[in-house]
Amino acid sequence: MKLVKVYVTLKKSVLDAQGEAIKSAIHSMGYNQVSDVHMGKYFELNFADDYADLEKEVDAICDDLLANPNIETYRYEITEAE
Amino acid sequence: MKLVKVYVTLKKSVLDAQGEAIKSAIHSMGYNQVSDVHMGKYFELNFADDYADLEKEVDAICDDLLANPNIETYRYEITEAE
Amino acid sequence: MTEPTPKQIKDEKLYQQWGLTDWEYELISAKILKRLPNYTETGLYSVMWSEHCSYKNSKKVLRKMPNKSDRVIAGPGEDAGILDIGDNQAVVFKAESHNHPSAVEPYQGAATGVGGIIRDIFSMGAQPIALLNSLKFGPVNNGQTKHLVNEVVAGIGGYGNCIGLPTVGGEISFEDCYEHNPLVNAMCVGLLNNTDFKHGTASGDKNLIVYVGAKTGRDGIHGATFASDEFTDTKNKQRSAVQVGNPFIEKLLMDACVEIIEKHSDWILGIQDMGAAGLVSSTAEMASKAGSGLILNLDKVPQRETAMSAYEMMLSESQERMVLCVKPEFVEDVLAFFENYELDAVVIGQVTNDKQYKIYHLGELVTDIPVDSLTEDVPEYDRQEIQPQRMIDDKDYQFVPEINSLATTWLEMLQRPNIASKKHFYQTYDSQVRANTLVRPGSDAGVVRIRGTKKAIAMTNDSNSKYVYLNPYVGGQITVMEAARNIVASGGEPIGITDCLNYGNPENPEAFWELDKSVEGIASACEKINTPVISGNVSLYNEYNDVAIYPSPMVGMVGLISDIENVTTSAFKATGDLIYVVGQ
Amino acid sequence: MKFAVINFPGSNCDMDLYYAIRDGIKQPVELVDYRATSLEGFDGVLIPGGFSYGDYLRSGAIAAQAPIVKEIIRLANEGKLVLGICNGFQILTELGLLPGALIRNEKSRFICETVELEVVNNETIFTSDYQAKETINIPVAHGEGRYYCDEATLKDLQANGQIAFKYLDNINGSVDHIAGVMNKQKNVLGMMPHPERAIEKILGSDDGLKLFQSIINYQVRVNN
Ligand SMILES: Nc1ncnc2c1ncn2[C@@H]1O[C@H](COP(=O)(O)OP(=O)(O)O)[C@@H](O)[C@H]1O
Repeated sequence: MKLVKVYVTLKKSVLDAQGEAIKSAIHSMGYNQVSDVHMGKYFELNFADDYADLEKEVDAICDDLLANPNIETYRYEITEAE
Repeated sequence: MKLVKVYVTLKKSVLDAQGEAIKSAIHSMGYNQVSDVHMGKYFELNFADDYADLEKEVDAICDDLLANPNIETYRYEITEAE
Repeated sequence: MTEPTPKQIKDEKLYQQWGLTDWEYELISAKILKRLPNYTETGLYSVMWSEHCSYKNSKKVLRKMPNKSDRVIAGPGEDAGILDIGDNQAVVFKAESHNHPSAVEPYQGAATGVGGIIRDIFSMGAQPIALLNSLKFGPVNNGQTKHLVNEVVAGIGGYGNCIGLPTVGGEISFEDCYEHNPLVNAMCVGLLNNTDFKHGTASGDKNLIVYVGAKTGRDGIHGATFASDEFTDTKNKQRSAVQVGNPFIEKLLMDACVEIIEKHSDWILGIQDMGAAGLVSSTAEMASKAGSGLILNLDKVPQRETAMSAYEMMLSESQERMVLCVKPEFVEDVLAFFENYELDAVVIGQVTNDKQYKIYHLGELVTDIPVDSLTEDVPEYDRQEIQPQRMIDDKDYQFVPEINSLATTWLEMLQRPNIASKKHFYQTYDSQVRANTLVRPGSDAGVVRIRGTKKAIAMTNDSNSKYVYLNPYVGGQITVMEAARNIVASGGEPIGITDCLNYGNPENPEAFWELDKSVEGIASACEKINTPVISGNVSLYNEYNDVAIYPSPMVGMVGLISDIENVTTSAFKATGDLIYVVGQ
Repeated sequence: MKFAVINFPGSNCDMDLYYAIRDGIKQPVELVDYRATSLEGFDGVLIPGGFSYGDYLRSGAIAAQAPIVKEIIRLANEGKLVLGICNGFQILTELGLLPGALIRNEKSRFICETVELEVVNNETIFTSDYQAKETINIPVAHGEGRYYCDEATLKDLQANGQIAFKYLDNINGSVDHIAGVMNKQKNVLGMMPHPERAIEKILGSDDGLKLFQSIINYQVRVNN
């Protein structure tokens, strides 16, 4: 079994309203050393079987569903599931 | 500068409504090898300065703000910011 | 993990942790069962005999409220009450508190409170048409309060907006006594077109019990007992009972249930939601009401987690689940119907005629008890009551406001959090979805028209616990009358109320006196204006470190507007219009 | 004209849109399930607001995988009318039938309010009954309604007259105040505000009715 971890983040050019809101919350908690906050999504996908084209498949799932290419980018890691 | 990457996921016993919905969407796209999907949050925090108690600070920010201890757990990595 | 044996439960008094008293345990083992209950059975009794499920402390008081009028089709005792509004239509409504879950986990607590009250309405076969809520928090300038308010409001909006029901009214107030014990009360109003449907029973030998909706997990186990318990600093451990809501599934469940009752009421004999104390409370109540028995097979229950025990499955408060009682000849139709909505639906049991409640798990009979012992045999308590000392001490005190400049006082009053506009919050609720809302939040009552008729329904949530604290009887009357004024000022005729009775520990005689007297006040006002109390909810034990909240009854009133031409709003309309003061 | 209102799991403004067509402009209309595979016989497709699939993942993203979308795309490419409101707009951008994306409101909160819109282009099938630059009152109710597109796309939208409506007061932080955009051919419109909630005075405004009337009247005008 493979565990694929996918990270989706907003493109730099898109204002990250949630990240901004979190940043000001962190500042109001007194942690002023935090200069920048970005919020993204994190997915864990379990693939039942190992097979040749796993990367192609993961790319397709990310492109078609998990990330919106107009506003987001993604990266992923393929690991062994425990 | 440090870049802290925080991963927040639902506790195993908590219903992951989003993960369920995404899993069925992935299946309906024809990728039936995906046996399990979980959705979490991913944060990138830039810390302006390096200092002794970074971990303590990150823990506090996660406990009080980024993760909801009733339903979520978190982990993080501290890396050098580019 | 092996479960404690019946003997261990007795010897180590384990039942006490679940809220059963020695006397109650004795009653169950010596009188009812004539044997020691096992682990699962003890769990069932402990939730079903909790205040939340049984009203054992408040029943006597609740009987004082009027529940009859020409319009009443169903009153207290059902998932929600029903009032006839003519033309073969009826309104169905109820309010429910979710105070403890919201204190623990404000977003999900509030969200699941909304989800729960919506299920109470559609399980009556009614189409939910609007939501309201009443919220009370600690002092506004407190970081913890801000967090609670934001999360609770987000949870209410998150659920209501997603499921697509307009939130048309409510109230938010701030008072020190709610700092550790916020109140979150939600109300739902529905419309019924098929007034003869018998809901909520499981009758007839061999009829089948069908489970529909989300899978069962370990969420919220013992939520009902927990809601009947006080908070203290040291009980943090207990705070793990968190359920999360899934409004998307509830939307499907709502549409499916409304449709099946409207189009196929011949297929089903009863339907009930799984709320507090989940599977046990819904199935035991359905069987007991019908005078039947029941066999359940837990291996059939859709499960989200592995290795759940019978105890966990029976007590789970996983959200978005319903139980139906179905005629065997239609069971395939029913299962196919829900499958088309992409909802899990399975047969989990059968009605019997021996009045026993039998549960099988992994091939073993894990529960075999008289079904009525869970519902009918719960002891009723007659609590001691005495007038609070503060009222005796302050008997002659008359508050006289000191006003030097009317303008200054007026401006200061407008700045008070309890008086200032709550638009910042309520504009995060979709108040117009379904395109029937005639009056949105910001006026006196919310008004929703009944499409295709000239009629509309006015609705409001009101409470003023300060008045009730000062004088429970008069405060109770004032609460009803404030609601009535809101309805009348919107063009409606008050036709009935629901309530949430939020109080402290009933074992404290002063708190009980407050409950009793304020209910008498509510009852007397309801009798005067002919608004029966057709549903409601009791939340006791709202205390933190032995300090109780103000006695806080919340009244949810519904009014009928016979012609939408008569809808009025509170805003001034035009320059030059005259302003009148009416009344004393 | 015969309209289809697409019903996705979690759509919740489907009936509102249905009534707007049936009672507002008195045209034939049917609800069509997301699993249907044909939109044969329909002249226009309406995608309602709501929270399809709970808006889990991203609003509109999962709905964009449903069986019916192939047909929606086919009709759009054939030049038939496609209108997406609120969640429907989000679905249309996810499908790529409209440029850009809708993301969380600038202030992050859900907003339910009646807002003023400017009719930017009144020469389209969706807007021809409005005056140029007319100000109209239409309710909004969304948490993820901030229209985003890159600068090059924005230039195109402006140059081609693809912007249908703008907010007078930019409530959600949309690029260039955009409340509704069309495709190049102007047969596909997506908008966050809800015209179907503004078709009767008694509901607060009937300014949305003209949008639906435009569709009918435009057809008549073109045919004459
Ligand atoms: N939590 C809430 N949810 C929805 N509407 C609310 C809420 N709080 C206040 N409102 C609305 O704000 C308006 C004023 O509320 P309130 O100050 O309690 O008025 P009143 O004292 O006239 O009952 C009412 O229309 C009410 O419905």
